Amino acid sequence: MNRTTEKTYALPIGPVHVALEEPMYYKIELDGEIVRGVELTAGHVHRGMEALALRRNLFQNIVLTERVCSLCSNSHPYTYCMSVENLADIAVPPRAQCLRVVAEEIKRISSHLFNVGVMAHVIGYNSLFMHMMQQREIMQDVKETLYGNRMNLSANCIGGVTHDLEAEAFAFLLDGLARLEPEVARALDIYRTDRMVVARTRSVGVLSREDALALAVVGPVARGSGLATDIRRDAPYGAYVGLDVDVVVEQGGDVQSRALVRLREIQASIDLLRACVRAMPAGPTLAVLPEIPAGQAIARSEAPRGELIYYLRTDGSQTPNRLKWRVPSYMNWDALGIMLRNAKVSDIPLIVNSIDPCISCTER
Amino acid sequence: MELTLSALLHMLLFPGGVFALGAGLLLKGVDRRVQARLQRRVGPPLLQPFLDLAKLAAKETLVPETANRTAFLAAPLIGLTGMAVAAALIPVPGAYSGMPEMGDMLVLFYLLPLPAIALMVGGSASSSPFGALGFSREMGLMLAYEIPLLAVLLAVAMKAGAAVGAGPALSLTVVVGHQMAAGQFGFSPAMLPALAAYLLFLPGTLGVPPFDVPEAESEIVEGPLLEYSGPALGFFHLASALKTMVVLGLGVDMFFPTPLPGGALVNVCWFLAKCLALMLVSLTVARAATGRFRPDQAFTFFLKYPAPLALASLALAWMGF
Amino acid sequence: MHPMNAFKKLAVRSPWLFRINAGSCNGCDVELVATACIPRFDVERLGCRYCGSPRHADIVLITGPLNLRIRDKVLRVWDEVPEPKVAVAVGICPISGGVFRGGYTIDGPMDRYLPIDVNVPGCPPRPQAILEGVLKAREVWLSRMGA
Amino acid sequence: MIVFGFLKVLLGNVAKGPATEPFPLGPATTPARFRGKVHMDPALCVGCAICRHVCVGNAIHISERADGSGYDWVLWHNTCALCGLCQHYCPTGAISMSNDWHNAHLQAEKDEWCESRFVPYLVCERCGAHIRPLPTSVAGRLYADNHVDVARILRLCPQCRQIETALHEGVRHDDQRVA
Amino acid sequence: MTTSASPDLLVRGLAALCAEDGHQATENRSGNLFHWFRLAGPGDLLDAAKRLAAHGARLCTITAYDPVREHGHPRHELAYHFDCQGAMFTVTIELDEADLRVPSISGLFRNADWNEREFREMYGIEVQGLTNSKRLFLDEKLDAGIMDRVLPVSVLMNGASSRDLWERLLALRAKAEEKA
Repeated sequence: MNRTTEKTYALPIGPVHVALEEPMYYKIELDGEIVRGVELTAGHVHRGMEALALRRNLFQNIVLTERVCSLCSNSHPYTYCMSVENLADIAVPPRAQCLRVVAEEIKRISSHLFNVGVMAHVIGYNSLFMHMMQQREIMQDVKETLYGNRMNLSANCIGGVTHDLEAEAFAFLLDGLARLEPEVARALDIYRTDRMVVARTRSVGVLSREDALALAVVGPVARGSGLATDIRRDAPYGAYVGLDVDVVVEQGGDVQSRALVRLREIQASIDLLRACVRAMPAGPTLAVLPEIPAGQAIARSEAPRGELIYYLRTDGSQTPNRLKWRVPSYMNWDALGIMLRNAKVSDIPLIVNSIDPCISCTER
Repeated sequence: MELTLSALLHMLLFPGGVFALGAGLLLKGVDRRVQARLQRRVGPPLLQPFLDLAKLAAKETLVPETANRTAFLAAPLIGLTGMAVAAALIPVPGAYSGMPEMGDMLVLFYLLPLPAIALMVGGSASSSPFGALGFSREMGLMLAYEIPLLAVLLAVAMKAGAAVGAGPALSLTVVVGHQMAAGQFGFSPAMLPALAAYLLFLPGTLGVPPFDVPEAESEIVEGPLLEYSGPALGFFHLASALKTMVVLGLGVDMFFPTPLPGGALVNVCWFLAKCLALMLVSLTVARAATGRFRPDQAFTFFLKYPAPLALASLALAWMGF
Repeated sequence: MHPMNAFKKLAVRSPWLFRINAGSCNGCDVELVATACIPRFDVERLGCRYCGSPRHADIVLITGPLNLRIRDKVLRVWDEVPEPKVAVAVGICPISGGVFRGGYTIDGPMDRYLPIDVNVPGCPPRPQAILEGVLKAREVWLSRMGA
Repeated sequence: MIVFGFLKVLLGNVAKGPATEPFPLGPATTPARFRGKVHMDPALCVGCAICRHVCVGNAIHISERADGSGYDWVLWHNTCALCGLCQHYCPTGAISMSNDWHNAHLQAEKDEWCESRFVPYLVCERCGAHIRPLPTSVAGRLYADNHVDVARILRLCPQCRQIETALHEGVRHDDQRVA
Repeated sequence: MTTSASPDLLVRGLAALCAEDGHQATENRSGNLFHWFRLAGPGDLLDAAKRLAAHGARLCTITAYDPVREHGHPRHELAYHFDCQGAMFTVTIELDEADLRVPSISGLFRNADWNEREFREMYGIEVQGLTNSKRLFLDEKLDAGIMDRVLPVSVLMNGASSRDLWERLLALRAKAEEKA
């Protein structure tokens, strides 16, 4: 015991570190270049949002939850609104349901592209990083043209959506998807076979199926370890009830598998978006709101990073009595301990990035 | 006395010092611009490296409280002076025949690691854990790429010497002269493995992807350079520009030295053009098309590919091919 | 023109950017990455470069409402940036606290602690707006050098 | 070990040329729907304050002038999350999101970075009371079935409006009776 | 997976642990099923958790709350949310106000650790059997149990700091107008 402590030394990473999109402090015990221990210090992005939510009325909380995190920023208000709708038994019109899925899948594509792009950046593959980010701009343009902002769509409101999309908007979306599709196929090929990517990502940061199950990880992290979980299929909500969601699974459990899951999910999302546009129902986009009664309700959705849960408790007033949400990353952090065990120091940022950690989501 | 004065001028003005600096920075500017084009970008102005230096000159140099001040500030100068001397040893065929009396390829071999050593000194003087990690990485990588370099130098010397009928000709002036008479090594089948090894050595010694492990920005925050700022950082940039020029020039002298008919000015340009070509192949394009190796991967890479290649050429030269 | 002023005008054509996240929801940070790293906006055209160390920075881009836990670290990093330096607040959070104002961990706005020079409100601002902010910061930098 | 598989993409990039947009050296494109700075049209505002109610950033402040001449509607861009809920819930369409994104400003301008509108109260033509303005479009909708002079109705306070309408209705009933 | 028994069995087992009328089942418009259980006492938590674990349920999250507005006095409750084959199982326990303690279920559900640490620091509820005593999110400058205190009934609408903000801004504007 003493011998190892003599040999090891501590390397602090963060909280302000260039490879970290967000502040998190890691104290890493190193033995040469091998990781022997990791200690996380969180809380740098803890904004006390659950307390803030109790001081905002139900409308303000739509936007507040959207600001939990900007990468999954559509999933939060979407799920929050669903929790209010579950509570008050509001029937969201079919067109609004479908428009919500459109917004959700657009965000999923952007989020996944960002993550696999950043992965290339972390392994120093800057041309590939720029290439992926440039492809992501197709989706950024779609968001900006359809919704008016590149990150926060403001698409959802209680009882429906804030916007309606007309034929030109759908045409713009389909055109973007047509341009993106071959690029995703090409990216999939690169991430699967490029020697540099393979050399850096295969068999790195492995999470076995058993560990994934024991830690109850969610989203692409679970699916990259061979667990076929997806709320869109397991407990379908909104328009997903009528959609055929392809649950993408890879068996490797390593950094590469998780990246491949995300890239293949982009392809699945493209199919979903096309299906939505094809089957877009006509009609209103907003339900008439009843009084919000006292009670409790839960809503779940599959955010880009996995299962997202909202628990809402009201007493019949304008402000919630308790609004609690559990984000997908919250479940995945613990898995890092297993993935980083005996990893090389140069793989730390890579492995951390592979769970697509959303710190602002986790800490609220 | 005359000798030292002219040697000094060679170190400060041409081909070392001012000339090599200007050329090196210009090459870096071209490198960045070509790199940008490969990535569908416009890229910075050609003279951006000069602008960066002007900016660094206008900033303050902060010394970390825990650092060894003298070592911290002296470190960048080690690399810079070492490279200025090295640059004076590189003949520019048709314009400058080198200074065989000052040193041969072995001297260059000892001078070339100086910027890396400067980085290590600076990194450890800064007392930052990232600097320390960068130190150990630079050290390991250096060991790995020095082996193929030595083999390449010896192969070239052997081949040039064999033709003269003596032992290995370590003088670059002789190497250049021999090739001008008997054909360039770059077109000799026996020396092609050595050329390949040298092309792989270049990104290693210059610390560019896929071998930028000591300065891996996203892993250890630029490693040894982390704590440097202002003019001190500028000196590292200058040393790096000089080194780029030295290693590219050395490559040209070893493999493609033949000058053009014409004056010194024509041949200076011709020399620079060849440096540029070498840079585009081994640095710019290769950098754009790869990521970064893990330190252990980089280490094994050098022992697995460039070292055997260079040794093959050495053996062939030994046997008289 | 005075040669010294000409030199300063050249110097500001190499603004190196450094990003500090002071507890943001990452929207602005993602947009900063998009601004700084992708061919579409190519800030290198303006001589900009993203740097990994505060010691190399000229223009510091700050996002987030200044979380209590990260405050001292942010201030320390700011002190590590060599003079002359310019601070740009990106997004409404560092400027006013934005939607997080009043939270029990929020210690902002940023200008209580840091001398902010340029504000780029938005939630998040689009990359073009951030670029505008960087250009404004360059002017501030130039005037700070006395040109 | 390294096979330049990605090289093909890179060479294609050279052939395609830079994808860099001209901005900031040239103009920038902005989508029509872009949610930029909030704009408020005081001619349409009825002072219902739903915008303030739904604003999570508390960016909107509405205050009555001491002299009773009207109210100030102020939105501070520096805490506006550009979510568009105020526009979505505004019953009269007074609030719109412009696509002006030129939002960068110097620190000295920070506090004045507002959309500031004064909405004057009207003085009732009959009794002289201060009244909240009713936009023409809204009034047109409200009084679509009544044969009243909408322009005149708009200049009356609610009480006098009732009297006026009642009078009119009375006249109409009289007309019908005569007919 | 250890999933074998049908959820019906689990529902009946959990309902047996509840007080009278302590079990409710609801369904939303998408057809998702929600079971709500209110246990007879906090002592039954481990028993319930064992049953859930035996049925292969997955712990989703734990919500702590203080429904002071519903009751007019402090009253801490914990809601444990599980997923079992697509249905949500919420198990609620009411804590003893004099002794805010609850047993840890991290032996049965490994991912309970963070959740338990979180409600401990946010609500000051002691978790028996929790080893890691380091704060998760809350800075040491702030007191534990902050969620209890930041929500006095009187401050339900926008925070006081926003009011300060507008007072300051309007004063500045008035000054500027005077000058003009």
